[in-house]
Amino acid sequence: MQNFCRASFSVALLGSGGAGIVTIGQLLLTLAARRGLYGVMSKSYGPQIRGGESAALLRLADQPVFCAPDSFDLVLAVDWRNADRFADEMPLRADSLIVSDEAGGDPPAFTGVAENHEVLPLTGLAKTVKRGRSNMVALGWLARWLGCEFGELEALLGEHFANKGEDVVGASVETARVGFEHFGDERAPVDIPLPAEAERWMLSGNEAAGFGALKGGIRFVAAYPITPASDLLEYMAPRLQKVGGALLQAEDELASINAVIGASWGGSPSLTATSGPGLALMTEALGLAVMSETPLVVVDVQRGGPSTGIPTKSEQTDLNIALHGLHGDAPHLVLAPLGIADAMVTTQWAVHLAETLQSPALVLSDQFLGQTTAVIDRPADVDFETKRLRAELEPGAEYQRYAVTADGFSPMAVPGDPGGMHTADGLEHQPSGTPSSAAADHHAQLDKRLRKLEAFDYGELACHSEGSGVIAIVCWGSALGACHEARERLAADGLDVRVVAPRLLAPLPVDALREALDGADRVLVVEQSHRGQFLRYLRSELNGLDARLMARPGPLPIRPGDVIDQVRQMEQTP
Amino acid sequence: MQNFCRASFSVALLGSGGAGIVTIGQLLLTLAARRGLYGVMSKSYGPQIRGGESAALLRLADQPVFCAPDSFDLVLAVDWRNADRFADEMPLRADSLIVSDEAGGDPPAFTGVAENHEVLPLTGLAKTVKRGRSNMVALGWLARWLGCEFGELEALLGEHFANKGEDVVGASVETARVGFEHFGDERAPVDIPLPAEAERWMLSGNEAAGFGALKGGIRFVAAYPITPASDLLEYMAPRLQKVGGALLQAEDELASINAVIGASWGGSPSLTATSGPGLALMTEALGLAVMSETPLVVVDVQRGGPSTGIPTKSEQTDLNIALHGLHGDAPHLVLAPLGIADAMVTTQWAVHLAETLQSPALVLSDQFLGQTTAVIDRPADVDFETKRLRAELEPGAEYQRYAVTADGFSPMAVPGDPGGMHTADGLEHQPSGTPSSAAADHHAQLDKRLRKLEAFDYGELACHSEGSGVIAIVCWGSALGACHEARERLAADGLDVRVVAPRLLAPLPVDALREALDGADRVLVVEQSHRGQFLRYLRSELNGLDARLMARPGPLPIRPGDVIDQVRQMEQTP
Amino acid sequence: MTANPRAAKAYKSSLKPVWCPGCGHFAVLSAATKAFAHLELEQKDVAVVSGIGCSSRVPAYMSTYGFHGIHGRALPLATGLKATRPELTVVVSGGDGDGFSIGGNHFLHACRRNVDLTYIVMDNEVYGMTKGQASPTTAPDWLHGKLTPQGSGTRPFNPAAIALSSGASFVARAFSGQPNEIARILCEAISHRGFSFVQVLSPCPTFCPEQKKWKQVVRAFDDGPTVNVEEALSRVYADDGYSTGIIYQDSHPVWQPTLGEEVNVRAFEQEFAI
Amino acid sequence: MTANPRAAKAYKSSLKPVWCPGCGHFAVLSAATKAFAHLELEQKDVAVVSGIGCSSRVPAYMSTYGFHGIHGRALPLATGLKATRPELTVVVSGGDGDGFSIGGNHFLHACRRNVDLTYIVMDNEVYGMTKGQASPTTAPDWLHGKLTPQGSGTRPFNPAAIALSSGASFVARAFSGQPNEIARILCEAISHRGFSFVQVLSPCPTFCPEQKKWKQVVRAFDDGPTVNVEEALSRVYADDGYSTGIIYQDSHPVWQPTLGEEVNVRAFEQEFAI
Ligand SMILES: Cc1ncc(C[n+]2csc(CCOP(=O)(O)OP(=O)(O)O)c2C)c(N)n1
Ligand SMILES: Cc1ncc(C[n+]2csc(CCOP(=O)(O)OP(=O)(O)O)c2C)c(N)n1
Ligand code: SF4
Ligand code: SF4
Ligand SMILES: [Mg+2]
Ligand SMILES: [Mg+2]
Repeated sequence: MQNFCRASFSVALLGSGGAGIVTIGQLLLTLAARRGLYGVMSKSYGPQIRGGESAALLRLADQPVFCAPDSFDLVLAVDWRNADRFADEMPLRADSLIVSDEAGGDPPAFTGVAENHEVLPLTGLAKTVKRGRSNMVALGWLARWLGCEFGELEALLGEHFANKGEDVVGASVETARVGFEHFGDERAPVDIPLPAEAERWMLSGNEAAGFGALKGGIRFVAAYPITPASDLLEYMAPRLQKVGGALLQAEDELASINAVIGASWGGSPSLTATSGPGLALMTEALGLAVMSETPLVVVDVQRGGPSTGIPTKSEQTDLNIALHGLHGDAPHLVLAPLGIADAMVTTQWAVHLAETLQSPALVLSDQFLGQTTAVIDRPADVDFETKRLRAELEPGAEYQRYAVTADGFSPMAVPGDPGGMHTADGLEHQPSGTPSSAAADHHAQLDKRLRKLEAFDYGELACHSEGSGVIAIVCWGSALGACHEARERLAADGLDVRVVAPRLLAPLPVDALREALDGADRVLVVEQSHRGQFLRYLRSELNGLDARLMARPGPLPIRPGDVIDQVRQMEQTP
Repeated sequence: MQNFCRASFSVALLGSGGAGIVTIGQLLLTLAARRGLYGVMSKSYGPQIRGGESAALLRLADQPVFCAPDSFDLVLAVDWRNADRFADEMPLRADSLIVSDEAGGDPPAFTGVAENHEVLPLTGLAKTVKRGRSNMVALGWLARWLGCEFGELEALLGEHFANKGEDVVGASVETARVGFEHFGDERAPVDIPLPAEAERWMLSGNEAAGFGALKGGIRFVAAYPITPASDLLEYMAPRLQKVGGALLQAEDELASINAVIGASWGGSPSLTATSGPGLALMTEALGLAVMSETPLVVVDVQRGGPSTGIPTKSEQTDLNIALHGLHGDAPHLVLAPLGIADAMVTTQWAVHLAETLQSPALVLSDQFLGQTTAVIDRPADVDFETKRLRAELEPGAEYQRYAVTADGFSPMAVPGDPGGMHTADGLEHQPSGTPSSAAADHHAQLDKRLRKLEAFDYGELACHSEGSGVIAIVCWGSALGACHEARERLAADGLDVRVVAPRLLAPLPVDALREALDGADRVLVVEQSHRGQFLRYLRSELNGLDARLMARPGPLPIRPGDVIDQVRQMEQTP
Repeated sequence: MTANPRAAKAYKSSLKPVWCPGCGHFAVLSAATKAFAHLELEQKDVAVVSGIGCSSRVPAYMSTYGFHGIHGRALPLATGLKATRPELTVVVSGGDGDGFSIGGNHFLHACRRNVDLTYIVMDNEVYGMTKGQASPTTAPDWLHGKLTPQGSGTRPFNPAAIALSSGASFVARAFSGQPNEIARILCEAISHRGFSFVQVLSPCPTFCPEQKKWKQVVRAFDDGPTVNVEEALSRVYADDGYSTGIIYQDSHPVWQPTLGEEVNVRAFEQEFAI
Repeated sequence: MTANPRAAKAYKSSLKPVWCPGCGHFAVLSAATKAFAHLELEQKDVAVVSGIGCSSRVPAYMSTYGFHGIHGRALPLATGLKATRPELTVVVSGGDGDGFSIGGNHFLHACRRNVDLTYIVMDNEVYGMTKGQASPTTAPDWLHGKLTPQGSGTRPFNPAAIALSSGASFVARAFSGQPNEIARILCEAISHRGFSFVQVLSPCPTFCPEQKKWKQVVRAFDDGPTVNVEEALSRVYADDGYSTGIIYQDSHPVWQPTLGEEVNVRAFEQEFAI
């Protein structure tokens, strides 16, 4: 993970139904990326299915950024209708700049904190162009603010609207030009140092996970749509087809997970993606995968819970069900990507581990990771050389699907293999697969299923750790974004702390964690939950862990400033 | 819980398909109970659906007993076919007595430990009576061994076979008499002191739970059959009808749990019963019950896991899923009966808590508790005065289903109540029930849902504790049977230990536990699992708990002698 | 069908629907309120139960009791409610995804069980809420399904045929472009003793703009309800799915437990005596 | 149907079934092995997939590949397998509880999707494995159901009618008292391209001793398979449920993804370039 930028600018764009806010947010991010900047953009919507108010929340920086900012530098509203619902999502400072359209109504109370208000004639200027729209005026203005040449914007608009025809391109370019020029020459553009040129990618965590899955070798997906996992599936559907795989839209999650088991047993690395409610429906079959030792990957893009909860917002509260949601003693793999880019390698690794360990692997992403778009450095190309341990079948020899071995791995035969015939079973069984209720068989198989997971060497990826110092922050998944940034900023202010985040949550890399925490005398656990699911899990595996808990349930993101505040308080009370 | 008996006798009866082993086990237990003895009987079967080998495992005592014995005093086989499969279930001593039928084949190797073997002409004697069966010969012999008068047995047979007609009664009585007389006068009957007379009941844990549920006020059950919960449902089905309730056999567990939510929301205390695989299918809807604050009870009669596992055997491994199997932050109630008789009061209490706290309550029974028949003292009559907090609706006032209150309880209106109209919702909501994704609403409701459970005073029942001393045994559910007996036996040998077992598992009565453990310097956690689900849970809530783990997965029961061994080892290593 | 519009309005809550402009579900909501008004039901005695989906948002838009449950499970929830509170009017609302995809099993068994519920499925042949995937009623060659870029390739689910073959006692189809007809059918459905299934063709202009054409193709069935299942199935098979009206109605035994208390719970104690 | 008995036996494993003496499932197992032998399938190329129930124990009694999954989910498991391994012969075996109660939704959607599977349901109108509760096909007035002491009061599920109305492309019924006929039908079913559904009346003497009478009432349908759904439904409705034979067979589009690799995964990297 790279160093934290010192220069970041955060922009919130607002508008109601059909104002095209997300479009200009996306274009602005691309423009910034083409200038060489890094950035993230997340979206927020009102409750309307379509046509309600929306917000694009951008953060641009000279170094990679992975979390929401402490506050926004600029809020620009094409109109302010229902904008107060976004108040919590865009904290402001006295020196934040609020930009309104003269025809867009009055800014809501929450913008009162900011002292700089400016009114632009967005609608008026848009009317000067045929088919002109005020969002394009705003985009032009923002492009200039960003320090762009108009040609950069023109080229981008040309590409973006290419399939809508020349007229649309023309109107967009002209309207943007009006906005660009309105910015004027007196005012200086924002000052972000441009980083060195390097290959950049722009993608969401859902795309990163989808691509990582394909790279890992996933060739079959069965799934049922659910927010916020659907776009991961939508990314995969056409692409799977192109690489010789297939996606089955199943009738429900019970069907998807069982279809995945069937396909995997047939030899194809297989995956499903879902969110909390869907995961809840899958736990019975996950137990079957544990018992039958069938590899598979489930990406759970977490959202606000419990129950239907808050489907469009992020939370880290499926940790409990992912770790413990199976009945019986059912050890399995749980992983969590540590950021948007990291979703790629973590998902790819999950496929590798699932296939190698003949185990279901759950990948805990979340709505923030999944649906935020980030500009990142082109990631290194990783190849785990994933290969399932297939049985070497000798003619005449009796094949034992669940042979009890020293490392716990039983070579797997798949249908079609001569001499590998067996019945995979969810009943407890003898090594041959024959059902058994004998204590000796149950114990031998329980031991073996646990051993293969616990004795395996997971290597470096299992636990991320950065920094040094006597204060340690322990977190997981998307919370690393804010913790990483907090560490960078604290270090810049002269306080060194460490940040530790296991990428592998089960089996928990206890030794790596202890090592990473060795010498730390104060520990802060940071997680986006209500009562501290992660802290409790850490305690259960690292008994006696003495830690302070910063648990914030969703829907608001954890901001680096909050983490810094906690650390500063800990500094006071040794 | 009463003192442990010093005199107990354990008898295993064996026979293959149609030998009527369970029948004579049941009759022998009844006979013993009528003599004033206490006892338990569990059954064990081979894999055949019907007609395979079976065993009846009885333990008779002068004081209440709640667990399997360390070893058996007498094994009587009507025939030995496939009897070796029961070897693990009937540990023997050198002085155990093995009784075979002269026509029943040779005793299997595992009986070799015992030095006393006796062969009876069971089949031969049976043939002397028309329609005589060898199991009845054995029963007669056993009745005399127990010290009964023949009249007692004759009366019992008359009652038991009454509906099969006089011929059957006559044949049974005559065959039993032949066995009774064959016992002879030289040999002395077994010597168990007869306890004082008192009203006794005989029932299984499933019956006890079913009756407790009815007493608690359950009037609607929706369920899907599953071993070993079906007999709880079968107990309730006809009886619900008689008390003005109903049982719906649903198409699956998804339907049963949702039907229960609907009925409860309509005002009827409602329940379902299932086992691991079914519970896994219910977790999504349990989250709905948490979010919509709908009371309900789920009795999970645990069996061997994971997956289909070992359906007919006991294990305590659904603790994880019961505590943590819901997605999101979803606090709810989890209880566990501490014995067969206790299943009655615990289930009744669960209904009370669910109704009072507007929460789902999971009751973790298990196959041993559920399907073992026990002779107990007639339990005290408990009445919790269960009453849901119903809204007092004032005309004109706006009703808020999820009003945020100091104690977390929001008075509940049910359909039909004038002025109480609202929409119960699985989406996060405002106090009115209107869906909301605002942080303030989410936090207020999360706090409230947690507060109502955590601030409630659960009283004495929450945590059972007995004994004193510096060594403490902590256990839960059916494991208490063996731990209690271990404590009694250790005390008799001069070593005082304490036994602590929370009846309420979530929210865990942390204060009561700490108090119960105060002054204990060594702790042994005993549970029927593979890796220590309970220990890990204790650590997560009682951080720093320093305990030794005795985790034994099913299918074999935890025996008091094993617990004693562990304690003795701890005694050596302070 | 007469219903005082003011009376109908009283069944609406003050909440603004989240639906897109032009969504067919608006008309279904209004029609339901009209039916309630026509039948003069008391708000307090009506419960509207739903799952998840745009169409499942109906309960909160009503001033009756409501339960917005989880995806696909509205029917069993309503079954538990009605079984224990037979005096209530229980209406279930949902979509084609909720009812025929994830909820398909409950649909089958609700038809068989014939509990006295009214089930309105707003069928737009798409998952609206999750932004446009194919549903069981989607045409196999619809290329806009986000998870089925080449079409689902799967025969559409025929709701009326499946209801009939599962033993439903009341099967009807309506169109959201004809709210009065929906209201009329709903009055019949609610008055019917047993499980009444009303499929309402309810366009999703956002994800299926082509459904705007429905108003040109929808027409009434030639004949009124039949009591003959085979006859009803013939009509359904002869039809292209766009004819409306009550297709089948007959009286089947209703699953409704009698809830009278015969004995006190204590009576069971004696069973445990030895 | 010709099948060398020795050849058929080779498809049996050495495991002794847990079934009760007289259970109908024995004959179904034997018939399936005969069909495999007749079709000269290689053991290694056959996978038998099941859920949970007495009838779902079949896979382990075969010398082919097998997957004994969880209750009600055999069809989706088999669907995933066949979708990715189209060259295998995939047979699904289960019971009326497994397939029509908990698994009802998958049954509906498997019929629609028409994946090339053969689904054998051993229908004994009871949950045998859990010791005698009513199943969806149980008569409403059967008083021996352990959870329905007064009868289920619910219309029986009509498997053939539901398969037909869900769009199944092959629907047949057989009787375990006529193993050769089962084997013949299974040969047709396995050879049929698409989803073939074979309901086998398979008595449970333990919990439904009255089913011993089935052998007196079972007879063949008068006519052979039709390609007309309405016609097939008429036959099913005219029947008492005890006629056997292939009721319907037609060719419907099969859901089977083409699994050819067009591009390397790396090709997608460029999409992320800015
Ligand atoms: C268990 C579960 N799986 C998936 C979802 C996501 N989901 C919400 S609504 C919906 C489909 C809605 O379609 P439909 O019922 O047709 O209603 P419409 O929005 O079209 O009116 C889905 C798949 C969910 N909420 N829960
Ligand atoms: C999720 C789940 N619920 C319930 C069960 C219990 N169960 C096992 S088999 C069975 C019914 C079997 O009936 P059927 O499919 O008709 O097969 P049969 O035994 O009659 O051949 C049930 C309910 C289970 N194993 N899993
Ligand atoms: S997405 Fe479709 S179904 Fe949903 S509200 Fe919009 S138009 Fe209606
Ligand atoms: S219980 Fe019935 S179905 Fe099961 S094996 Fe016995 S006879 Fe067959
Ligand atoms: Mg829809
Ligand atoms: Mg059956």
